[in-house]
Amino acid sequence: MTGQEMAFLALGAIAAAGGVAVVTARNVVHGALFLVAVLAAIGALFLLLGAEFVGWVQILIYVGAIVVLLLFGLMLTKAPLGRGALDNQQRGIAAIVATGTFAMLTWLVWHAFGDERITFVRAVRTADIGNALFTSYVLPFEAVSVLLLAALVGAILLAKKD
Amino acid sequence: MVAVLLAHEEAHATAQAAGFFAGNAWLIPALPFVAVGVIVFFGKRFRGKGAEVGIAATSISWLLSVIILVTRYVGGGGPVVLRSVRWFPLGRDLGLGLGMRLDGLTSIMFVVVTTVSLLVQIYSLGYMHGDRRYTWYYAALNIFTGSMLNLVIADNLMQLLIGWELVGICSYLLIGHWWEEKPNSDAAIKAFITTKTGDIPFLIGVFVLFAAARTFNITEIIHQVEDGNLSHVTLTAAAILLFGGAIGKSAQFPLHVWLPDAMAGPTPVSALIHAATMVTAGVFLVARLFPVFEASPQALNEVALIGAFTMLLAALLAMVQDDIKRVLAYSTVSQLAYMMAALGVGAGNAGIFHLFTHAWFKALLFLGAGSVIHAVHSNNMSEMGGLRKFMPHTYRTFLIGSVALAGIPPLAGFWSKDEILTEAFRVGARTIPAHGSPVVGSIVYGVGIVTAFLTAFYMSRAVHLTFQGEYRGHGRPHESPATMTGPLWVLAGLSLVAGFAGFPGWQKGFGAWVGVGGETRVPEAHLLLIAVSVVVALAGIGLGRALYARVPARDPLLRLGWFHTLLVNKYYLDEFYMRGIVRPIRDRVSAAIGTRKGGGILRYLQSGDVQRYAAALFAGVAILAFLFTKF
Amino acid sequence: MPAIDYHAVAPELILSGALIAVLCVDLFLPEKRKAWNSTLTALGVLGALGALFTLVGERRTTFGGMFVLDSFSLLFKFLFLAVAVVVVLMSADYLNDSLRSSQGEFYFLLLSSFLGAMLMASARDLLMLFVALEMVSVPAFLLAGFRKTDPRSTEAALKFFLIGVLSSAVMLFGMSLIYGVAQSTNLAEIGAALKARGDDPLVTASIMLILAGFGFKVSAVPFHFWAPDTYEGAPVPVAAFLSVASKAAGFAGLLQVAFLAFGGQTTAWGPGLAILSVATMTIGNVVALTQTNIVRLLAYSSIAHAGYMLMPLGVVAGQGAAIQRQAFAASLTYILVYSFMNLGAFAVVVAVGRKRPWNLISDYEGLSEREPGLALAMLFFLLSLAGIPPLAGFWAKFLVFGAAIDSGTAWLAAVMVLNSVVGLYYYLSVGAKMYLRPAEDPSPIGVPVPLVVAIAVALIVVVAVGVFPDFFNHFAPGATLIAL
Amino acid sequence: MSLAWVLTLGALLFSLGIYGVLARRNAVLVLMGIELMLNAVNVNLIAFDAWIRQGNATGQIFALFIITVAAAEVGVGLAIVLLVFRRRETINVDEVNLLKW
Repeated sequence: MTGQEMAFLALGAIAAAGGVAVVTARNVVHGALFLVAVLAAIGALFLLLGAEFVGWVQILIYVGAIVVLLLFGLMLTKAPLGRGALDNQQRGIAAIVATGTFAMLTWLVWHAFGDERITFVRAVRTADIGNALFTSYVLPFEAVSVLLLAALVGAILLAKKD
Repeated sequence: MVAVLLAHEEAHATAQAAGFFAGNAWLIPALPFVAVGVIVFFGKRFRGKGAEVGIAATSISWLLSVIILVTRYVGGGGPVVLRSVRWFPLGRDLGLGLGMRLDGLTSIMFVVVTTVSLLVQIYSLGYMHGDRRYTWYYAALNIFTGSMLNLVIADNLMQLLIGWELVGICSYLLIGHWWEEKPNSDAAIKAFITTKTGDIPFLIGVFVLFAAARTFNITEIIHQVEDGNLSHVTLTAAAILLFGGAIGKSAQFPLHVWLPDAMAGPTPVSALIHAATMVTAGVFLVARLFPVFEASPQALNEVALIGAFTMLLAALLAMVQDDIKRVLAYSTVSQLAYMMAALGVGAGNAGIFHLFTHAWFKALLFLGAGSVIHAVHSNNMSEMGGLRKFMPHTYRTFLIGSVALAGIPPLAGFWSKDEILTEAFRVGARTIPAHGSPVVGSIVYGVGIVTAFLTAFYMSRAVHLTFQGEYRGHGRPHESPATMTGPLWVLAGLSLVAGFAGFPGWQKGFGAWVGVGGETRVPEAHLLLIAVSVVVALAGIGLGRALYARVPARDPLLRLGWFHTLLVNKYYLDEFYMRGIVRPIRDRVSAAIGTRKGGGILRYLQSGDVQRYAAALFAGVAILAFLFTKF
Repeated sequence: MPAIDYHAVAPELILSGALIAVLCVDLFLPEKRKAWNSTLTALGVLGALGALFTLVGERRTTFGGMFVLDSFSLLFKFLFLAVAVVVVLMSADYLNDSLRSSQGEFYFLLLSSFLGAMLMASARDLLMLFVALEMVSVPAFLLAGFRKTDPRSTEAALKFFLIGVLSSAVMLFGMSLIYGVAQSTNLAEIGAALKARGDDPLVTASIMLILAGFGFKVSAVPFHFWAPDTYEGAPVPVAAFLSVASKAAGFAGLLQVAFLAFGGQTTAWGPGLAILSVATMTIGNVVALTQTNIVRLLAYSSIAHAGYMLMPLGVVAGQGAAIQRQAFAASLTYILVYSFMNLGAFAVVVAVGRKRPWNLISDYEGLSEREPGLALAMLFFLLSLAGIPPLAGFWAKFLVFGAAIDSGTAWLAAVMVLNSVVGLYYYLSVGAKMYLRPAEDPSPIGVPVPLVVAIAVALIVVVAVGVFPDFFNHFAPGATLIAL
Repeated sequence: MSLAWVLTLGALLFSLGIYGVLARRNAVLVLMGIELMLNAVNVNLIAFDAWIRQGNATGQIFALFIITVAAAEVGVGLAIVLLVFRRRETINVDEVNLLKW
């Protein structure tokens, strides 16, 4: 087992355990904090897989912005505590669906990619990403900028009191 | 639009040879539609509020129809004129066209439709005078006329279907013309639902034929049937399914229940749509596709038996009605059943001949009834009586219509009814080869005779209750204006003479003009059968006179006891449909899918709970996965 | 670095310019002049339309194959811009009440969504498709909740948002797997890679996940549950937008993905889509029968119509090029025709809603007396939706029917015919209410000019296409993505 | 390193996200579930990208776009949730059901 594999296992374990904790936590704030752990582990995993820029963006945007937003949301809406208050009636169905999905997807990916290995991992330079983003991907980039603007304007409009 | 269509025309060779009028027969259905446009947009600016536009257009159509009939078909027929423009080509072999198929059947129907429509429009000048939706009424009448003519001229089933649906829509609109009163709009909705029930098998039948023949073109379908390209099973299925539509439109058992209620519409509308034209569309359909039916003895027998059953059933109901329009409505159901039965025993020409004569005297009777209703402001015969003195023109013409319907020679009804009975008898006696079964022929003859007796009886009853004795209503009735009595006399004249068109033994008579299914059988007289029919009809009239000459305080039919109750309640069919079919289905459907009141699947799924929607989404993905990977 | 073909994206550029302009100009408009926003928006859309006309007949590729302008995308772009004009006309009057002060934002969001739809028609790359899809959806989530004071509107937004985000997550998972299998996000390259790879359960599973995402967008059963709730709660012009432009955008994406990327896998998704389409049309029609709210009725009707549009895709499995092209054209035509008839019906709903904001079907009683023209227009739209000849809806159904017959799946054609009959009942029951029942309040409604124009545009298309169905033959088969 | 292991992690996170979306009644927790699902997609993309070793790093760029769009969605989602809270005093999604049938 290489060092890279060991690191992956550790990060994967954190992400998996954190994921389970997020969806079962009885306290919403704890849930959000577990989410931080998952997102950070995934960010680290990206770094491990050579996606440096994406890894840092993941940590910055998810941990730095999205989770904070979610926490604000929780605070503003006075979320109650306890399983009864946080879970609905179809927990059983949800568990079945989730388990089934996991089993099926796992079988599918092992069936298709069971023998494939990520042999050589070269880090993609941030400059390359930037280059690609502003040449071939400039159209979706601009489109996303409009999308962000729309989300911003709309969100403010809906959320503001009047 | 017409010009554009013509530019793309693929004219058949026959069109050139057909001469101007026959080649341009498409003008006949087109003109009323033009009139509709003018009436809708400019109608209210005319002095006659649009009525004159409709009348003018219909007059031209009528004139063309008569010219075509007289020049081409009276005296032995002419070639079939086919002409079509491609409207919408599609795919490999699908394609739609607007086309015309002008043959004897079409030209007879043209004359019937345009004549009755014209007379009804003239009559309505008086009858509908001052109506709040007068202009709209004329527009609707003209849409109806155009659509009916389009149905008749159609050379392909799609075009026929368009006309079929349009006449249906006009019918509902006109039944509900005075929709401010709820029973009227209920009647319109009932008519819609009932006839649509028949239209579902009809639609499927059209598609079965299409799927088998791979064309909508009627001429080509008939060719394929005659060449034996289509299997017997397909044709039987198609014929029986198509007949479903005919049952709905022509108000045959078990879908006859809408027609009596349709009398909620204005009386001229009843005369036009629910007596002379639209309701005959079912009969026309069977005649138009007669080779399809002929190829399947089972289907023919079904047509004959439904016809025989309906004629008796409806005639019995007509005996006990108090509403004069309902007497006529049930009578119409019964007479349409005669036509169906005739087609069912293979006597297509006789059936269409009866359609032709029936149109005149039944339209006459309806318009006469309308004239009476106009005078006494009631539909009920219990509030009439003695009108003979007040309304001499109406009385005389109504009497002529009644006698014609009862089947007394030499009036129109006698000839056509007798031809049907003679043909049925001969099929029963195996003296002519027939596609259906001889037993069925005998049944049709037997039931036909009984029905003829009943017909004479109820018409005699109606005439006595309405015109004889003392006036029992309110106010002082008066004769209707000339715009109303004029059409009555025209129709009375036609009722007197129309029967001679099919005079037995005349080689070039009606059967030769029309030739349903390409057959031109010359009607034969059978003196014994004629004697039986006449005696039966006279007996019916006599019984009516005996019972109702002096208006009895208590209807003598009450002596029939439970049977009378059964008839008054229309065999409880409406209740049966409501309680046995409509309500259980409606309740079960609404329970199953759930409504705002009940529970059910819908209530569970569309619960408003978004997470249940999400669960359904994943269920959908799972189902897709199952379908896709075919585990 | 590839040069950018600015001409090819000119309509989109004009539209983006317009949306920025609306946002900025709105800041300086006094309360009384807020209506200028709609004029500005309409001008922007018309400008884009003008730019689009200069591109007719062109075939251009730019941004490294990510953006393609061909007859397919042109057709959809014309549709979207035409729909945009009508929606703006519908909104102009609707926004004159409590929403008056936020008109600028409304049009801004509307234009953003339309911009997404425009991009969708040209997107030939999974990444671009995803971004375009989100661009259609995200502003739409916000628009659905635009009536902030109405709890039904906020609920509509919440449901729409949750289901929308969920299905895009599902779709993205499928896209990530496809990326892994095909090693590309370009649709044509994916198509080639998948053809070479052959049958693979992972590929079929990914296709299904992606189709689920589009199933949400076009509101196919069982991804449709959000639609009735959202349409009912959202402002009516937004519901019209969702049921027409958003659905058409979904179909634009679906057609591209299905035929370009998964064209070799028709036997995998064809039968599944056939069953989906049957379920969609049946459930939509049957449930519509029990509705009392006109918008909800139209919502279920639009679900049923999604079924008709999907049906041609269900018959292509294992068929030759000719049938595929025919099916493709049938689906495309149906979308075009449906857009106008449905838009027209919604425009009438907006008009009637001026007096009766609850949009009940019973509000239509006696409409023929109150507003004869409006009632007649509505009757035409309903009859067209029902597929009564000779209106446009009939030909659309006829084409779909023909595709089913020619591909030998007559049972689908039969199911469709039966469904059309069911549809007839509820469409005509509204018609019967308008013409056969007395009005509770006989006073006329008063239809403002923009709405009249909106209704007239839709009506002209519905009637003209009905009378001259040949119109389609000029471009529908030409707009074939599949170079067969 | 085996590709399938990373993909399995993706599948696991995706399934956990589904569970969260279906079983949690608090709207913000539902949003967290969706974030988990989107992250699962990113894990897949980055893993494939590393495995493919193509020059233009399509997978990474795709992941960047997803992160951006996810941020926009969370913003919009929270705005809607706040709006619902203001009208209803609750953000339990199973209690938001005025519209049904």
